[in-house]
Amino acid sequence: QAVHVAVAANFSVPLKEIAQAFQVKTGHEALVSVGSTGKLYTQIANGAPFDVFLAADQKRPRLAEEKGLAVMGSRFTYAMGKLALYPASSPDVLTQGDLVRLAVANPKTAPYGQAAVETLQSLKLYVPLKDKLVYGENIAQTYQFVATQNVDVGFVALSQVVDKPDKWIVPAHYYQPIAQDCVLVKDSPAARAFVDFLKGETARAIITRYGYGG
Amino acid sequence: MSNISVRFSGKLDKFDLDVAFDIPGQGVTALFGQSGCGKTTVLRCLAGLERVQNGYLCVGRHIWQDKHTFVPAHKRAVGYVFQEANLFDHLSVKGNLQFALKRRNKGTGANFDDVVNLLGLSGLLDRYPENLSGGERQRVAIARALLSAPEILLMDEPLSALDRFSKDEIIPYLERLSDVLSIPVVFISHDTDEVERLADHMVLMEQGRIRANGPLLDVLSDPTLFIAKSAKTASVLEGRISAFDQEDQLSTLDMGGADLFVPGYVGQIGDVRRLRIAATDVSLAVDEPSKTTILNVLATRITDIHVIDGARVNIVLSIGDRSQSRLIARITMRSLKSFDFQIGQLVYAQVKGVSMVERRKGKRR
Amino acid sequence: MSNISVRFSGKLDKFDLDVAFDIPGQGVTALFGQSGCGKTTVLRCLAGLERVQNGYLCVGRHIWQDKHTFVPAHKRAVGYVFQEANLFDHLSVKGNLQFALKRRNKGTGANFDDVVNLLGLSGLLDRYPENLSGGERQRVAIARALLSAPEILLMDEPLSALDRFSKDEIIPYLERLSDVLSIPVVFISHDTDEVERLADHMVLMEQGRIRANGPLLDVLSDPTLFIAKSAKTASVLEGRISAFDQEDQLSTLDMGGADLFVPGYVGQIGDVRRLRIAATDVSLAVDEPSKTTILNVLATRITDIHVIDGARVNIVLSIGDRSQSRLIARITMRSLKSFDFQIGQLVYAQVKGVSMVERRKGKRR
Amino acid sequence: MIEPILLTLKLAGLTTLILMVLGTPLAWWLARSQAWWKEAIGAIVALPLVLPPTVLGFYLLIALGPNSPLGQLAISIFGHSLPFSFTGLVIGSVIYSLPFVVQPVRNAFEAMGHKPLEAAATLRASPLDSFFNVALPLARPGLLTGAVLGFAHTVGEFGVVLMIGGNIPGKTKVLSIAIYDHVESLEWTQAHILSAGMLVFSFCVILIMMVSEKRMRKRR
Amino acid sequence: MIEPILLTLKLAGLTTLILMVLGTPLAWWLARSQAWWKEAIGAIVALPLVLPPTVLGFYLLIALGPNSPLGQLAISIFGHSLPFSFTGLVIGSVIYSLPFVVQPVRNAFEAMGHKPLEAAATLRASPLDSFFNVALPLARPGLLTGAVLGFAHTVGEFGVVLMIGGNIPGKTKVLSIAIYDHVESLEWTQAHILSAGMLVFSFCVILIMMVSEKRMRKRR
Ligand SMILES: Nc1ncnc2c1ncn2[C@@H]1O[C@H](COP(=O)(O)OP(=O)(O)OP(=O)(O)O)[C@@H](O)[C@H]1O
Ligand SMILES: Nc1ncnc2c1ncn2[C@@H]1O[C@H](COP(=O)(O)OP(=O)(O)OP(=O)(O)O)[C@@H](O)[C@H]1O
Ligand code: MOO
Ligand SMILES: [Mg+2]
Ligand SMILES: [Mg+2]
Repeated sequence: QAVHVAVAANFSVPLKEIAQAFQVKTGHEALVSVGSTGKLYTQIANGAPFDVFLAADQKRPRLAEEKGLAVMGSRFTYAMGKLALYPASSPDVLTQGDLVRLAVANPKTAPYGQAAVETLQSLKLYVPLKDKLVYGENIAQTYQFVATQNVDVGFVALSQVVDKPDKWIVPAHYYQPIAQDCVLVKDSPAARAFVDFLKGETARAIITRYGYGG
Repeated sequence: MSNISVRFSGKLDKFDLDVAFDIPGQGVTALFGQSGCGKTTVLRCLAGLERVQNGYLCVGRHIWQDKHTFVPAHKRAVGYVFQEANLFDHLSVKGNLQFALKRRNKGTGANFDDVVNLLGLSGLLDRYPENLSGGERQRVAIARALLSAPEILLMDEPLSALDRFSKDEIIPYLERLSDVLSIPVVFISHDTDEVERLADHMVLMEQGRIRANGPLLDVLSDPTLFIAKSAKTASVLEGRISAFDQEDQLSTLDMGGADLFVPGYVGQIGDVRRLRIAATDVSLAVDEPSKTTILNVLATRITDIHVIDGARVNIVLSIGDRSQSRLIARITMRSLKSFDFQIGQLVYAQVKGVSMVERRKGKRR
Repeated sequence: MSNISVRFSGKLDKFDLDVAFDIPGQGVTALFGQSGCGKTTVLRCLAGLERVQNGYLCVGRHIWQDKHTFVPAHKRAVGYVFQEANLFDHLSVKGNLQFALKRRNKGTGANFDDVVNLLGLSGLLDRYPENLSGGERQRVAIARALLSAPEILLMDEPLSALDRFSKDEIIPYLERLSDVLSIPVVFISHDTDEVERLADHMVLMEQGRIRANGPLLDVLSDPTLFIAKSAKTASVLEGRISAFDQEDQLSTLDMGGADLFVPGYVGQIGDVRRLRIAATDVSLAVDEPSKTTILNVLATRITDIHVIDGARVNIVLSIGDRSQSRLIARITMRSLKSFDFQIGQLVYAQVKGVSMVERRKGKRR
Repeated sequence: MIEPILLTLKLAGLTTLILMVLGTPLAWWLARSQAWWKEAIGAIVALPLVLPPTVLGFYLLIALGPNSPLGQLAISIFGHSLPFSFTGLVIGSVIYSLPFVVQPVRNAFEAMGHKPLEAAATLRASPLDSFFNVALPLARPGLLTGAVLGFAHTVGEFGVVLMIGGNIPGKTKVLSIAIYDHVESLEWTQAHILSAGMLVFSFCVILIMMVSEKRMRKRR
Repeated sequence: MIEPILLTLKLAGLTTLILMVLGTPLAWWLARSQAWWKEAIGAIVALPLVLPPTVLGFYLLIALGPNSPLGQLAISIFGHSLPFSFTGLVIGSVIYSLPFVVQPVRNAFEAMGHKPLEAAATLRASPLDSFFNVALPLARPGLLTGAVLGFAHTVGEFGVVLMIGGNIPGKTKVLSIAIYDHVESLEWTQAHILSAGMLVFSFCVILIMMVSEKRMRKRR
């Protein structure tokens, strides 16, 4: 039996690994649909055939529960997103005069963007740097801006640069925690099995390895 | 087929059309008139390509248009040759012809090979319209219309892009078509020669109106019309072949009492032929004229005298006992005065240059 | 302007063209030949619209094409009338004419109003090409070419869509143009009448080759060419007006010793006029013929006898002392035998039906 | 990797087919009709273009979702609602790419003029017969352009597909989304390979279409 | 709310203008040239279509980045690299919408045939003169279609813009992105308002263009 999992883009890589492990263990196939949180929520609201929804925030899963789109009480936080500044070894790059552009995710639609703005505010750099910001649609696009060297530096998800040395991991107190919630959309044994697997040791290890907090 | 009744009046854009005429349901009718007088428009109305507010059109037993009816073009069995060939660019010459063949009623219509040969298209069948010369395009258009097995053939200056040699081959074929299959043909032409050779009936237009309508000979020789004044006025007569001299290759035609000699073999004895005699080819003498190379001298009676202008006069003559065989002589005013011709007088008409209006078969009138 | 030298040979698609001819750098040249023989192709090569592998073209002092040169069409000062009018659909009639006006060299070329009036376009100036009749379109095309102030005028069947009345107005204008402005005109026509009236020089084509090339009268009366066999064979002669009879409206022309009478006022005394005499209009007599309505009886000498077929013969005559004034008589084989005409014999030629080839001005030959 | 490719070909092929079947008569009507409101229809056809594809997809999602009247209708016809099904993808793509087909085809019909149709009518071709045997062949360059633009656009179409398709492997995960997925998941090598393959393949398809059209024209 | 609208109009207007200026000669060349490789160019022009816009944007980002040769060139010309600037947006939109302009215009040029140009040449119009005074006016329906498709598509263009524009308010945050933002952040009411406004506005623009074209044709 197949479980259909909708996942926010930032978590797609770890999830694919988890899905494989899940299949090995339970024999259930996990079909993965990637999208932005907002889009996935809209799709669920309009009858998308997803069984499990892994969002990048807490708001959308909660809304889904409230609107009766998901199984009440099935919500839990599966990962804590961490923010990193890349490529940089310290926040000093932000104050250097030759900084031309700084990439963040769109704070309006992406939790990592919100976190990035909060970080800048904590550093009292938001106002001075406001005109240098460019916004990615989501955290993946933000990373692309950096990776293609079109911006000098950007706030990305730690999971994206976990194996890169030249990053500055933003201390957790600079921003509201990025709690990423999961919710069961359709109740089925396989879906429950997947949720249980996600909570289990194997999955936790993978999640941590990708730089998420537990 | 019985008559074709035509009544169209109304405005087409800014052009004001108001015509009403009846033409015979057989034979060839010429639509004649100056550039822009509305000939094409009338032909399009006949074909159902144009719809005029007040129209009535009855072809044979079918009403194609009246207050309540408008038979669409594709349900009228017309063959139409457009003024500018209007071939299908996406089809080869063969494809264009087959387009017509496929849609005609089974078992009717002209033979493909005949038409192709007649119009000299056999070498062109695989060519596409854009690679044809002007005359070639026009010939394909004629062939296409002929192959559609029409019950009435409408042709808009079909021969204007053709040289004389092509014309000489096509005209007799069209005549035969209208004779044998008794399909009425309506065609537009600017060329009086063409009209004289091909038409039985003539409709003369002027600025969207009908100026004259009647049998060809009547209209052509109507002295009140501008055509009669033209240098090309001619009589068209019919005669029966009565003899052929093998040695001199000279045919004799009986014009109803009087004989006319025509060079060459023109047909079997007993056949009826149409002859064209230009008014300027006829000279008159009071006494039997002396011997010249003019073979044809006819005893005639003057039935009418029309003065064209200060210099020229048309004398209308009747030949022998056939009062309907009208011969026109164009003479100078000086001759009229010096001979003092009178209506009723007997005169000798010397006829130089009789030309056969090439017809394979005699025609009913 | 000196001569126009034309040499084109090569394949255009599958059509094999190989022509070489010289034509005068003034006057009107007719390009004549059967449908599909390559007339349009030659004209297009002259205009630079088509480029043939081996070509040489020299117009006056300009080389327009040789091994190394190919002057593009827009740099050749040609006026071109296309076989199918080819107007600009996005411009009104006025716009089409102004397109030509704007691009011509300043201070040259015909007057706008003159041309518009001549071609009867004043009522059509605001119309668009798609709303014009076939003849109207053709007239606009002619006007457009005239207004472009060409140094050579190339016309592809310019008059085929026109009625006689329009032709009668346009032809003299074209003649005057070629006379007064001494612009050479090359035109294609299928119509021998048109050619006779308009052309001074004639190039006869057959299947992509030149069959004959020379002064009009020579080509037309060359008995070895098919034109001479046609029923329309005619002599074209020039004479000087010597008298005009007011009362009978009869003009007398001096043909170089012999007189010819022509009805109507044809011009001032002393002017030179061109006359067309159909071969079928000329009859012969050995003795002076008796009095008939035929006014014109000329003493002539037989210079040649051409048998056309078993029934018909062309007799070539010289009038008076002018050996270059060649008159052709078409008689029957029977007459030839019964009179036993011989070359060198003196005969009386009776000429019925002299028609003026309408020319406003005498022409140099 | 092969699954999205097949799915894409199936989607683009089917969409192009439907686009031609629907778009051509619509273009014909727009070219020929005398109705005063036809230009309004013409403008409406072009409208899907001005919405960002994801937004268009969003509205399609709402319009076709199980709670909408249309969605209810679809459920009674297809047994399931349209979004997140291949059928839904096809519908979305058709709506989004329609103007690319209608406009060029309409232009071709208009450029043709009345004359060939008049000739056909005098040869007794019914309007339908004329449409198929005269108008369509004469409009071939326009039809080809419509097909190329429609096909290419469907292959590259993404926003609408993502929104109403939901990126479901084997069902609605077409090549464009697969590439997008790879790009977003930092699997750039795969993205490069897929993109290059797609470009080469499309280049060949388009080139073959264009050259064969040219040859058909040359053959004359 | 007014800022993205103005920005969108500016972008779409400028892009359409550039598209016409670049696309028309290109279409002309494609229609007239005898070069055997021209169909390859024709196919290349159509290629941007088959890539999902975001992917195209991704590659543009690579191609125009400050370290690429093109990027270096741009820096020496414009003083800054192209991504995240309005200039970059325009360039991306032009590349993405080029086929919608080139194809219809090319068809119009081809449908016109040689004849009007030959007439123009015999009236001493130079090739350039013919192009402007004969070819362009005769190709008007094709030009209009190109302009409408190009304009509408740029207004709705989103993936490329998002990718190389960086969503900078007042600089690259165009209407399509603004609507998308609202949809993603569940601000559906604002999304509805903006979308409806955009549709109505575009409908009017397109309708006016089409009707005025029709009237110009009728006036004859
Ligand atoms: N584009 C072309 N491709 C191939 N053959 C052509 C092309 N145009 C003309 N031809 C052929 O070349 C020959 C000459 O054509 P052209 O148009 O010069 O004839 P024409 O003498 O003007 O005839 P017409 O009096 O019928 O107009 C014809 O046999 C014609 O079929
Ligand atoms: N579509 C149209 N819209 C408006 N007026 C037109 C249209 N077609 C023709 N006309 C006008 O109607 C009149 C008659 O045109 P028609 O084509 O019937 O003339 P025609 O007698 O065939 O002339 P031609 O011998 O020159 O072909 C002309 O004055 C012409 O300008
Ligand atoms: O992980 Mo997100 O919801 O694509 O920014
Ligand atoms: Mg007409
Ligand atoms: Mg020709």
